[in-house]
Amino acid sequence: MKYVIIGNGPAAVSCIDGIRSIDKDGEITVISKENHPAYFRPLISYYLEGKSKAENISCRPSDFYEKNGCEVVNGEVTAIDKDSQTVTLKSGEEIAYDKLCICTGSSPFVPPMQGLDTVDKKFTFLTIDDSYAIESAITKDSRVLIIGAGLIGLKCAEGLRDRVGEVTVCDLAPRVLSSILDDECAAIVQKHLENCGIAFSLGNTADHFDGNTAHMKDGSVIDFDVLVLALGVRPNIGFFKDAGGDCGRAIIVDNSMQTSIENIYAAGDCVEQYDISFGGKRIMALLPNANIGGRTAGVNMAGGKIEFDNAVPMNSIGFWGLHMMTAGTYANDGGAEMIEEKGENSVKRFFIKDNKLIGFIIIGDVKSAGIYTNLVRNQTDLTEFDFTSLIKNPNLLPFSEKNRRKTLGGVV
Amino acid sequence: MAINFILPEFEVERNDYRCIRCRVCERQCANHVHSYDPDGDVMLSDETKCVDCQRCVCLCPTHALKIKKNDAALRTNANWKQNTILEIYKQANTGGVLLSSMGNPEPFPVYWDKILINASQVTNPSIDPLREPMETRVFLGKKPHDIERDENGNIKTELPPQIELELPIMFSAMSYGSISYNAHKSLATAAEALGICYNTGEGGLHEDFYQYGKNTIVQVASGRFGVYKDYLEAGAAVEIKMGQGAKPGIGGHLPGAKVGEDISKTRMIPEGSDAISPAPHHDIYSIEDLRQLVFSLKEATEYKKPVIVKVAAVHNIAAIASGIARSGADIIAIDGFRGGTGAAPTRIRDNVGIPIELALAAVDKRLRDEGIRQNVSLVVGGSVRSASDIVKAIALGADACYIATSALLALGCHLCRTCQSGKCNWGIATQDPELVKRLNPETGKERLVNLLTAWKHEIKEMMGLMGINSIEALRGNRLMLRGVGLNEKELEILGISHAGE
Amino acid sequence: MKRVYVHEEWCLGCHLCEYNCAFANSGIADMVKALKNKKITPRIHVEEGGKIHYAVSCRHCEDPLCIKGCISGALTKDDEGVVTIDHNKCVGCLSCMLLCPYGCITTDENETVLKCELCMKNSCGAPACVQGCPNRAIVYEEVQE
Amino acid sequence: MREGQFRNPSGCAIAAEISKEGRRFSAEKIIESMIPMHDRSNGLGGGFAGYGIYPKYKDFYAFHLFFDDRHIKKDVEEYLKERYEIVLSEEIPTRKIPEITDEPIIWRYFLDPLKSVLRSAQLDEKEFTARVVMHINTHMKGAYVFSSGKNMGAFKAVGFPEDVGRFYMLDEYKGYAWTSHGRYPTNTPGWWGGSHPFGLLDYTVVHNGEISSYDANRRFIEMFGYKCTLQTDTEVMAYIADFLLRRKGLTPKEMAEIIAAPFWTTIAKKSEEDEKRLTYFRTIYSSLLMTGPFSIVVGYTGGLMALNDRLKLRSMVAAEKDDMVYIASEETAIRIMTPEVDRIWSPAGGEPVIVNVKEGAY
Repeated sequence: MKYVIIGNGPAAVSCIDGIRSIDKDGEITVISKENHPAYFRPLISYYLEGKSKAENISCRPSDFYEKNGCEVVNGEVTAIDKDSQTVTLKSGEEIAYDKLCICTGSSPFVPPMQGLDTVDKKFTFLTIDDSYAIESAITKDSRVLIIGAGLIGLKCAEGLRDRVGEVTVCDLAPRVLSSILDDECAAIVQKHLENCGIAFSLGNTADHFDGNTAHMKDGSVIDFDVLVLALGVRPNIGFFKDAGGDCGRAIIVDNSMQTSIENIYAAGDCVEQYDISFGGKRIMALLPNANIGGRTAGVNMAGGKIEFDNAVPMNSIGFWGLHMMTAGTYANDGGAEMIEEKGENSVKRFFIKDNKLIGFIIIGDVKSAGIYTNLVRNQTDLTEFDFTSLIKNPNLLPFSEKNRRKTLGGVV
Repeated sequence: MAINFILPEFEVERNDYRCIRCRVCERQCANHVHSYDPDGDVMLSDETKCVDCQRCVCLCPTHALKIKKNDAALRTNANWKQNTILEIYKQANTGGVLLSSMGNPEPFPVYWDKILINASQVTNPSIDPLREPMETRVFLGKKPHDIERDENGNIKTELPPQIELELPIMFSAMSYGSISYNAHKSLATAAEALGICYNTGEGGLHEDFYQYGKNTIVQVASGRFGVYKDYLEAGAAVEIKMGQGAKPGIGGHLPGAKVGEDISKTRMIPEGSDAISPAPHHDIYSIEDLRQLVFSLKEATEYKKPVIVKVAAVHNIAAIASGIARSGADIIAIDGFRGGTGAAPTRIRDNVGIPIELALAAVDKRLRDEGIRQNVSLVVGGSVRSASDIVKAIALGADACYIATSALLALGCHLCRTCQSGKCNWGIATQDPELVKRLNPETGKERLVNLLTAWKHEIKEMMGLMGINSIEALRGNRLMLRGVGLNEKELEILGISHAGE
Repeated sequence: MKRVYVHEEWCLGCHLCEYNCAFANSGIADMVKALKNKKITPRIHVEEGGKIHYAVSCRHCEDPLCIKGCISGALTKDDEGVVTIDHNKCVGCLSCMLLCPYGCITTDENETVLKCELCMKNSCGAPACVQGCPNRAIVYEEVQE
Repeated sequence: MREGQFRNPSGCAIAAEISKEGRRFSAEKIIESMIPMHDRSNGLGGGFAGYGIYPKYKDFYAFHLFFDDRHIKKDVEEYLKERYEIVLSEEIPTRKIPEITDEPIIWRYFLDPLKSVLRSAQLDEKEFTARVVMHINTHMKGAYVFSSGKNMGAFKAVGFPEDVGRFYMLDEYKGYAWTSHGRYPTNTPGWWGGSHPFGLLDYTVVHNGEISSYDANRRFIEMFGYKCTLQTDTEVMAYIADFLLRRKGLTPKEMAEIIAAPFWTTIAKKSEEDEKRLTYFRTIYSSLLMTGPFSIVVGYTGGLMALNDRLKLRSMVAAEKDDMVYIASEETAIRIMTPEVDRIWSPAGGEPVIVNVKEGAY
């Protein structure tokens, strides 16, 4: 059996784990665009911040590929021939597969912006190489302008704050983390970040650039030394689409991580998969899902039969001590009821639909939030216990003694 | 509230440096002695409630606690001792009979401690129990007098019913009610593991414990609680309780508050009703009535179970025992005046009955003099505290010993002697579910098994040093004993010589 | 593998496990010195309500979600099956806390992520909560799945 | 002090010889056999029992008595006369030798119980005679019956056994079985009555050892009318032999199963029938189990049984040569009695060696 994995991130290495849990001998080829062993992408901001060391960011020990008998080929796939079951690299090399897994992740999205070419030090922020590049561009007095107040932009801001003179974040949206938070929650986060020394220019973005000056939509001007473009990402799915594979905004997979093309699987940030909290397919570009999805794909490729049938989006981020966690579907629409619990600098919002917790946002008091996540993932029937008693203080009390006997007194 | 005159008996000494405010003491004290004051970040103590059960002391992780006898003292008076005065205050406060529990704590002589054991030297080798077999198995029950042979000349081997014990120790009667479910379970499972018996007391047998039947002695007492056919048939033997060492001549009383659902079912009385055991059995007013009950029980159990008659050691115990030995009973259990109880009037506990050592010696001698020692086995209890007490009891003539206080101590009892309050912090003498759970029967069983395993080792060591390798060769072997500091009369009653003789 | 199991039936709610845990992981030889006047952040905690008490600590799951969600590779399962945390790698994102279905992961006052590692990394050698439990409500043993 | 006033444990030498054919032979060899075991005794007691030695008077109880003085002798004779026809009354012949001194009055009587007395006592003659012996030994100070069976006799004295044998001129008696004993009491007084063999009726015991179960055994056996006046192990063993063999009708093998009962672990491995019997014995006669070291020879009319304690804490050797069986504490003693043997072995602890004379030959 010849396995080919395109991409070399967490989904890819989990896929290798999955294959090897069943097939110890099959040939595995990993085609990697980046010239690094798989690393934890979210650590790139912590690298800047100094919390993570370059040698500590790998997903697996250095002998992982060798031990698992994987050949790593550096290159970029440009095409798949589903009939001959080969992939073609940019170099022209062709690699045949019996089973293929696409773990190509995503790439930064940079819209056309006037004068961007006049900016000397401009970076995207998605790879460790981006971090290295930014690191070599900054000084302790640099003024950094980050365009995009989403997750990537803000983590970049956190990573850079203590290494540069000033950090300003702008976004067209009127609030930070607009895709995750509503106004109220965003305000809490924004206030905290401002207290921590980040400047914001929201509802506003660069209209055009002139060297190291950004001319903003509202007419104001921001001078900077380093520009970081954190406007979002797009999944790397072109070659798959070209081969005729089913895609929405990303590669569509079923619960076994199988794509619409036979013998082709996909996992990680480049897939769209069924979100049980939402009740539809969507991109859930999150590490746990990449790990579980990659492994699921690997096992199934090697002839096993498992499903990843409880995917939900979830996120835990923190900025200088303020943590926020989200899981499931938490837009207050689609008929979900919201229960809110507010404390000093903390908000908890729970979204309940059909007697199920479909999602939550917590800012501040994130202790034991996994208990909520579990309810979302398991679609637990809330009529079976007293959910309200969990709102302030998540614990296992409202569950039956029998249940606890199983979880605390047995192997789980 | 009027002044009650009562000095707190104990003092909580808290080493404030060591105290880390973990509040374990507070959580573990059912008497609410300890509390935490968040304002001052201090632990407080209300010593008037302290019974010196030592629970807090044992659980304090930094050993910050000591419970001491309160040294606040009334003026010394050899006649009017402080306790005597305090008891008067208590009675003046309440108008009630003073209640207490566990055994007689007064300084009467403990004969066990005045008896010493012999050892082999030169003329007779001692036996090393680690190298040689050392047998502790005993059979309790009537032993036939005559050998009979069948037509082929083979010995007929049918025996009257016997209790077979792997060591000559049984857990004596403690009812479910006076002690907790978990304490009972600990005793039952330990008895099973040890190959001995425990005793239901007069509280009936909880349905969960029928499975330990072959290690259970079921008691029939004056209240007849929980007695019915299945109960009688469940046990290895049936015990008629005529009396109890801690309170000879009086009955028992389990307050309705302790009669919860389970106890009500087990005792077969309505929930919440007081369980009152009358002072006498109302169908036994003489020895011939006892004989009737013995045979009623034998009839009910088809002569398959030995019947034990348990009596308190009282002044004419030898004559009483002789009567019982002729009543059809298979085993006589004698309970000495130091025997424990879950609740007894203090005056009775402390002033009625006689020491078990003397009672045993007198009974064994009397039954031998009358040639009826084989009619019955003798089991003695009432403060048998150690392996050496057991060895001495066997050598004086007992077939086996009943232990209860020692067993409770193994379970965690600290002899605070306030069982009657029902707030046993060790989960033993209580029915409060929150307190009951403090005794994990797994631990309880293990500790009991450990205790008796240790005693078994010690008994074997002592047997070995006497050159005896089977416990029956020790029974009644009074030559192995010598008295120290005993007068002629005491030696005569004990049937032993003085040390040096 | 041997794990810590909790038997609610026998938990007295005394909280000694929490103190023993905090002490065991303090690196200080004397309990008083280690815990006096400190807010403890034990890796095991007692949950209680009314007459129910039980302790909760890392289950060392067969297939631990916390490890799947760990963005830094700090959480791993060792050869014995113990889920351990490498503080050199942990960046404090708390994804593990978001994922742990039992609420077993906590942080100390410095936001260091703490979890039960069965006292394998401290001087106890065997779980201190188990050793100190007065009623065998917490046991350390091998249970067949 | 005398035996009976204190507990008297002792070590010793024993020997026995028996002809399975019932041939009668003199005590010469057995007397000699005690010489190499001299150091097992200390001169404080020795004795012999011979079976088949009074063929002429074999239907009468042969009472051997020690008397301290003439007065008590008279009293005892009065007492006996009321209960028996005294067929013969004579001094037991002795040799004067320097090794044996301070002898009491040593007398023997051949007795036939008076039928009228037996009838009114409602006892068989053996039980009646046992009670008479018990009465004299318990209540008649200064008199001591040391042999009371038919066609057998015990002979004992203070001294080394080889000297005792010569003293009683046993080389001139002939019996089909002999047992002998040399005594090493660890308490000093030597009283003639305290020497071995010890017997009641025709049961005699010679014993080497010290039983740790003594008081348990004594207090049990005393429930049945025996009085252990001497406080020696041998006395209690003799009474137990009488109790089990005569009164309970057990066989010597069954007696061994009681006094040297197998361990429970051994019993558990036996056949069901044996297990039941052994369990039964250990249950009802648990107080007759003897612990502590012993090797004994129990003599009785028509046979003997040698037995070690169940741990075999004392030496004992057995041998066969033609129709003869020999028992002794040491092989050297056997080699004196018979230099050649067909078979010689060391019986295991608790395993009795039972030798019965051919039926009709005694």
